[in-house]
Amino acid sequence: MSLEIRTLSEIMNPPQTADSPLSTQEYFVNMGPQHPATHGVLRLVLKMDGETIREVIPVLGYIHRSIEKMAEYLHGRQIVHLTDRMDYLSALANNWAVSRAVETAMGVQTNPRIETIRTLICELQRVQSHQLWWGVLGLDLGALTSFFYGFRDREEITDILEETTGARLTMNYIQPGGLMFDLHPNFVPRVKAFIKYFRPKLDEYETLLSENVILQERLRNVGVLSAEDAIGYGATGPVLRASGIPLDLRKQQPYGVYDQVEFSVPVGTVGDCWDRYWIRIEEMRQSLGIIEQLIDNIPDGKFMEMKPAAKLKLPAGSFYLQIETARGSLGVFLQGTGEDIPHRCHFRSPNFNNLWSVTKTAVGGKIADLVAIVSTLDLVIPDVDR
Amino acid sequence: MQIWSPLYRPSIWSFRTSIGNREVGMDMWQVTTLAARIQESLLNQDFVRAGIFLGGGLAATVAAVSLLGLVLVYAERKVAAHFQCRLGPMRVGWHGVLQPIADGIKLFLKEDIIPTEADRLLFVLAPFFCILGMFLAILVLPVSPEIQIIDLDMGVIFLAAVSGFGVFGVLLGGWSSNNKWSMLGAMRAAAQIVSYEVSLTLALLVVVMFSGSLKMSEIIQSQAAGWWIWRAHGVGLVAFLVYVIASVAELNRAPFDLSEGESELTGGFHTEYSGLRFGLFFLAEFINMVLASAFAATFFLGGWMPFHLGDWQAFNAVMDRIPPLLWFVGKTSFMVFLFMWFRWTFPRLRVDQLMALEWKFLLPVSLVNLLVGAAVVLSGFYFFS
Amino acid sequence: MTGQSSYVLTSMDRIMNWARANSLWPLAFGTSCCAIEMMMSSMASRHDLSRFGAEVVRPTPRQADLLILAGTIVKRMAKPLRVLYEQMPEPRYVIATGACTISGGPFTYNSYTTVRGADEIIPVDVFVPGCPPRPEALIYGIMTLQKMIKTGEAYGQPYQRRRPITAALPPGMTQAQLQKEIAEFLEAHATIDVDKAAHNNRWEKERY
Amino acid sequence: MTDAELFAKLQEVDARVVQLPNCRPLAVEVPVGFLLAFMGKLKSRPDLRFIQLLDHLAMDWPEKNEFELVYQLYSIEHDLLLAVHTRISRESPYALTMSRLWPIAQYQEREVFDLFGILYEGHPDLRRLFLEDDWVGFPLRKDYKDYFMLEMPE
Amino acid sequence: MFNRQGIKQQQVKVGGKQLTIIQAPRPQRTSQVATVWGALCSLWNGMRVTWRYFSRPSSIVTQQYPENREHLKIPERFRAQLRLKYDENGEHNCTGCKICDVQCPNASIEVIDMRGESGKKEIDRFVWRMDICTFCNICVMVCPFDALEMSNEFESSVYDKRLLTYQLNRYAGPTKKAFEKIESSADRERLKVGRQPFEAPTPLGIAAGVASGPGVSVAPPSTMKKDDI
Repeated sequence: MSLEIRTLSEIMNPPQTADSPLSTQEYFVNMGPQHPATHGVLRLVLKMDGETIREVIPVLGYIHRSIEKMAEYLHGRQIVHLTDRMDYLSALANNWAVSRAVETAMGVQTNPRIETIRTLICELQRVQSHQLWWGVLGLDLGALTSFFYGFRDREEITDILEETTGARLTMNYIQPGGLMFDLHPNFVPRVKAFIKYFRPKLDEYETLLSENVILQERLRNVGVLSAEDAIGYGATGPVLRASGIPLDLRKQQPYGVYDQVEFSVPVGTVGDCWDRYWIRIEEMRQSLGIIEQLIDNIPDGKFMEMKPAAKLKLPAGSFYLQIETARGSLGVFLQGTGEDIPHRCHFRSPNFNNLWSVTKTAVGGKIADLVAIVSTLDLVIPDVDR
Repeated sequence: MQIWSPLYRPSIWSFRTSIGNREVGMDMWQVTTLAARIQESLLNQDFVRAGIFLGGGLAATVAAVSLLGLVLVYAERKVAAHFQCRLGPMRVGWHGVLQPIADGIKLFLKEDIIPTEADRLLFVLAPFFCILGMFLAILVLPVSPEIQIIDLDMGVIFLAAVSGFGVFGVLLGGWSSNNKWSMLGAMRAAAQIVSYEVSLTLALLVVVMFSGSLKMSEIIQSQAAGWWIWRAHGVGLVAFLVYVIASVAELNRAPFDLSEGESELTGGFHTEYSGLRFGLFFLAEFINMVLASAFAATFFLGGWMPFHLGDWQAFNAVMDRIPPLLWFVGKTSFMVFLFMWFRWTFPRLRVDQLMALEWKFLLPVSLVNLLVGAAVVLSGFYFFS
Repeated sequence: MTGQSSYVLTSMDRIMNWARANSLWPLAFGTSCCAIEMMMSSMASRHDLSRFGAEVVRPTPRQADLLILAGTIVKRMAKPLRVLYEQMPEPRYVIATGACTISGGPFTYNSYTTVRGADEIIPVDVFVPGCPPRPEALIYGIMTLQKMIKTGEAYGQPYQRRRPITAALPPGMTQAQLQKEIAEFLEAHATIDVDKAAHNNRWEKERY
Repeated sequence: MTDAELFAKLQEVDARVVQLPNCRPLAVEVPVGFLLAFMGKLKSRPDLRFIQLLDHLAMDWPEKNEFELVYQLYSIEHDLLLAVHTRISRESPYALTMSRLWPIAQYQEREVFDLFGILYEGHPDLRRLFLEDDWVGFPLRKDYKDYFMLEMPE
Repeated sequence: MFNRQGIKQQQVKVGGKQLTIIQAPRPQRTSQVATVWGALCSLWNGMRVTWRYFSRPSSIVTQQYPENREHLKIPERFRAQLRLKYDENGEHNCTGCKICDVQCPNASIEVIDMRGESGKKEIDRFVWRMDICTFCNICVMVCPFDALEMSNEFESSVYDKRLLTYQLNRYAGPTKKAFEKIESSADRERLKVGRQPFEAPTPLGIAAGVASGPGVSVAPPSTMKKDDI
């Protein structure tokens, strides 16, 4: 029994066949690893016919940092700080996922204050992440100014989060058993001020881009991903919801205090780039609504349930817990053996699973369509590669 | 005696507008061109004077182009910054006014890379083609009654012929770089410019019909009673819009910057260019923007002609107080600002949408507009006809 | 490079260095988290790097002067990064931001792919610590680089740059003391010979 | 549906499943020979409908001399989570591909092949995913040795 | 604002859970003329948004960093440098217990202890490698003696990465509590053995390939001269 294992260079240099001299020749183009539209170091090998894409081969590994191997040498609290660097735009949600897995494995209960703050701060970061996505979408589609508006408003949330968590991007704030710090006294008034500030700005976003006929034409009926394909390709989060499946872990398997708040799930009808675009815009509004409901109702209590230097012993058994980040469901798999370091730690990253639908949706389109598709998938490449 | 006969027509200065009985042409708008001055000197056997005019004109053009490039780079960065709630260059000189000079020196001193696999000759030539097309178009640009290099009888045709010249540079640059992204960019640019040339010229034809002349000075003087953009019951406005859209496309600026497409093609045709050669592309792009704005002003906004309202003597007299050069600069700056405004607001089109916009929308519209314009001209049914 | 002669900058050098220091066009290059903070500082409105004339982010290395290494460099990225660096025309400057590009950062130990420091692949001029450094820190790093360009580059030696160690004196120490103390060190290490450093790729040597 | 009810249903599907202790969510172990048929039934049975493969991963147990493969399944209709474990020998790490049932399995299996060297029969495009094609060894195996890796100093 | 009127909320049941969904609206195109007019209007609306910012310089949000250094406010929790807390006598709390060393996820802290005069464990060198530190705050969190803190001085760019290895303790010797029992200040000073910030054993790790030079140091970041900016 033997398997033939090909290499990328064999695919890119196929054996020459005796084509007729008049036939058009397909050629390969490397998009990436350093390309402005691939959001980092994703490499897409494109088989092109003129400007039309015939095949997309994603090549990963340009930022594969072996986080899973490293996690086999670290204990729970240390793994949390690594997850900041995976999906750095949802760093808090990543922290929460690992913390939740460790807490579930150890059977630690957290008090309502911790859960409320976690929910609140993750929703803030969801808004922040979508703001960045909106800006970068504009950049990818050539509307540079939207990029600056998105980042300008993102800075407001960054300021709020920085004041509480002590860092701007890689926060390491949600810890197994609680939080790193208590809320900053300025947090509540500043969040309220932000919501007041941001709602009109969101309308302005829609005037600037959503209404724009060029953007609509660039996104409408581009990269259509059917519901069946979306499920088959393991898509989650906004990408899955855009295909018409109202699946949101915050509703399906409520964690934190999501079962106590009311919000709607935006769902697409066609599954094209436009649906993915609109869903993220609407999610920002829904997240603002969640924050508004929670901001006045933060219960009192401790912010840490464990001793800070307590040993995090994982019992023997496997634990898989999911969290809805801004990009989909992040799953954390921990295999404990009774030690404090896990035998195996695996992350089901939403971006890794969302990425692969591009091999289907981009075929037959133009390069510009591919840019729009990659942009609306909202990929964070370090999370794909881990 | 008559050495350059097509250029020499001493009687053209006696142009007289047909509006009322007012004389506007002869005493106020005496048009003089550099070519005419040189010719006059030559006729008077005054070769020193001719040489001074020739050398001075050349030097002034080059200096003006360089200065304009610097000013525009600074203006673009500042305008972009203020659209985006930021400040732009601040730290070199007062509010960063020396920024383009620093950029220029740096680009000049940068290592010049020619890729090994590139076609050396064409790679070196390509930026100069862009610059050449730009300078050729400057030849017929009427800046003010006194400042114009040459006032060709077939100025519009010359302009239409020359405005496609820059694409040679783009095409050669993209092809000779031996880079797939450059190639894609060059192909896009070629397709785009060839297509949009059609509706650009059709839009100009409307104005040519109204003014009855192909000559720049006469087109401007025909707007002494009012600019063509509003005098022709919407025909001029539609032609203006078509011209603006087509010239943005000709300029390769957003939302039609497909040939550069930074997020798609990593720079497009100038991906492989560095240092001074890239600077030349950069300069040509900015100067072309000014030229497109200047010609838009010339054809639709009256060029250096002040804002006149038919035969309202008092109003027109007030307007005439403002020198023509200022009018021209004002109109051109407005158009340049409009182009910048477009660039910093709109997303980019896709390549097939770009073609569809031209062939399925702009071309029919400009053809119909041309027909309507012909009817308007024949019936004399426009303001102050 | 001997003695004091190279320390004397001509006025030509001064103009050249002024232009180069104030027109640092960065390459659009970012691999991970630091790239977001780099975008926050280099492009976004709040910290606006355009004040330094450095907002013209070039997507192609041919037109860039400054390579801001933002994010972890792994073995597989090492070769493309080297190619990118070699495609940039001289003078080219490199800023390593964040722990990952300085020394591997959180991925230094037990990682089978992460390169421990981008200076194993390409010569780095300025190191900006932080994980990621906040935008002001990156701006400070760029000012540090500007200081280096303004003091340390001479027209006569286009591929050699001096690191102005004397430009930043520790408190309570005179220049004479420091010069005496680090004279040998300066001789040996204070200049980056870009050509030499670029070919001095320790990591690749180790592998093959 | 509680874990016990779900397990009862799974036993209806195939009597050979074994429940693993102390796992969240419910984890069952199936012998590798019956895995593909079992998974097919899980996906198609109307009262289960595990139509989404969330995750696929492997674990290395050098002392038991075997690899453990884990499939995380999710049923959207019934909101059920299930982990299916199976064990294969470390000497001949062959398993059947699931890419016919779930297209995403193709890529998740490529990842597992890349990091553990598990060979999937019937896989359409079995290549390295994260590492270069000429990489030697499979880094997430416990006995992986690399001159490049640094151990944490004490 | 895009088409907010036509949006309908629906109740659906998925996986046994009741939830409200909002269906994404589609951009509508009715007639040719309306399309052209709508397109022009949408472009004009977009231009109005950008014009609003262009025409109002008060909307500029840029903070001019090096110029505003004097009154720059960094949140007090921001983590940019690790420090030992010193009281007014210049004494710290660190006992050299190595908890931070053990808990540090990437070994950026190296605590070297020694036997003090009293026979107790005392801190000898507290070496902190800023070049690999991720500022995760775990060391501060786990410290049982509250000896560490994160300061927000972020200006630490250097030309040589070996200079990012700091030695945090200014002296080697007993803790603040031990000093409280000692009466005479002469005794106190005798127990303190001076340490410099940069005299740590460099180079650390394999990355610093060149041999270590004499104690080359740069100024601490906060001493940037006024005329530099």
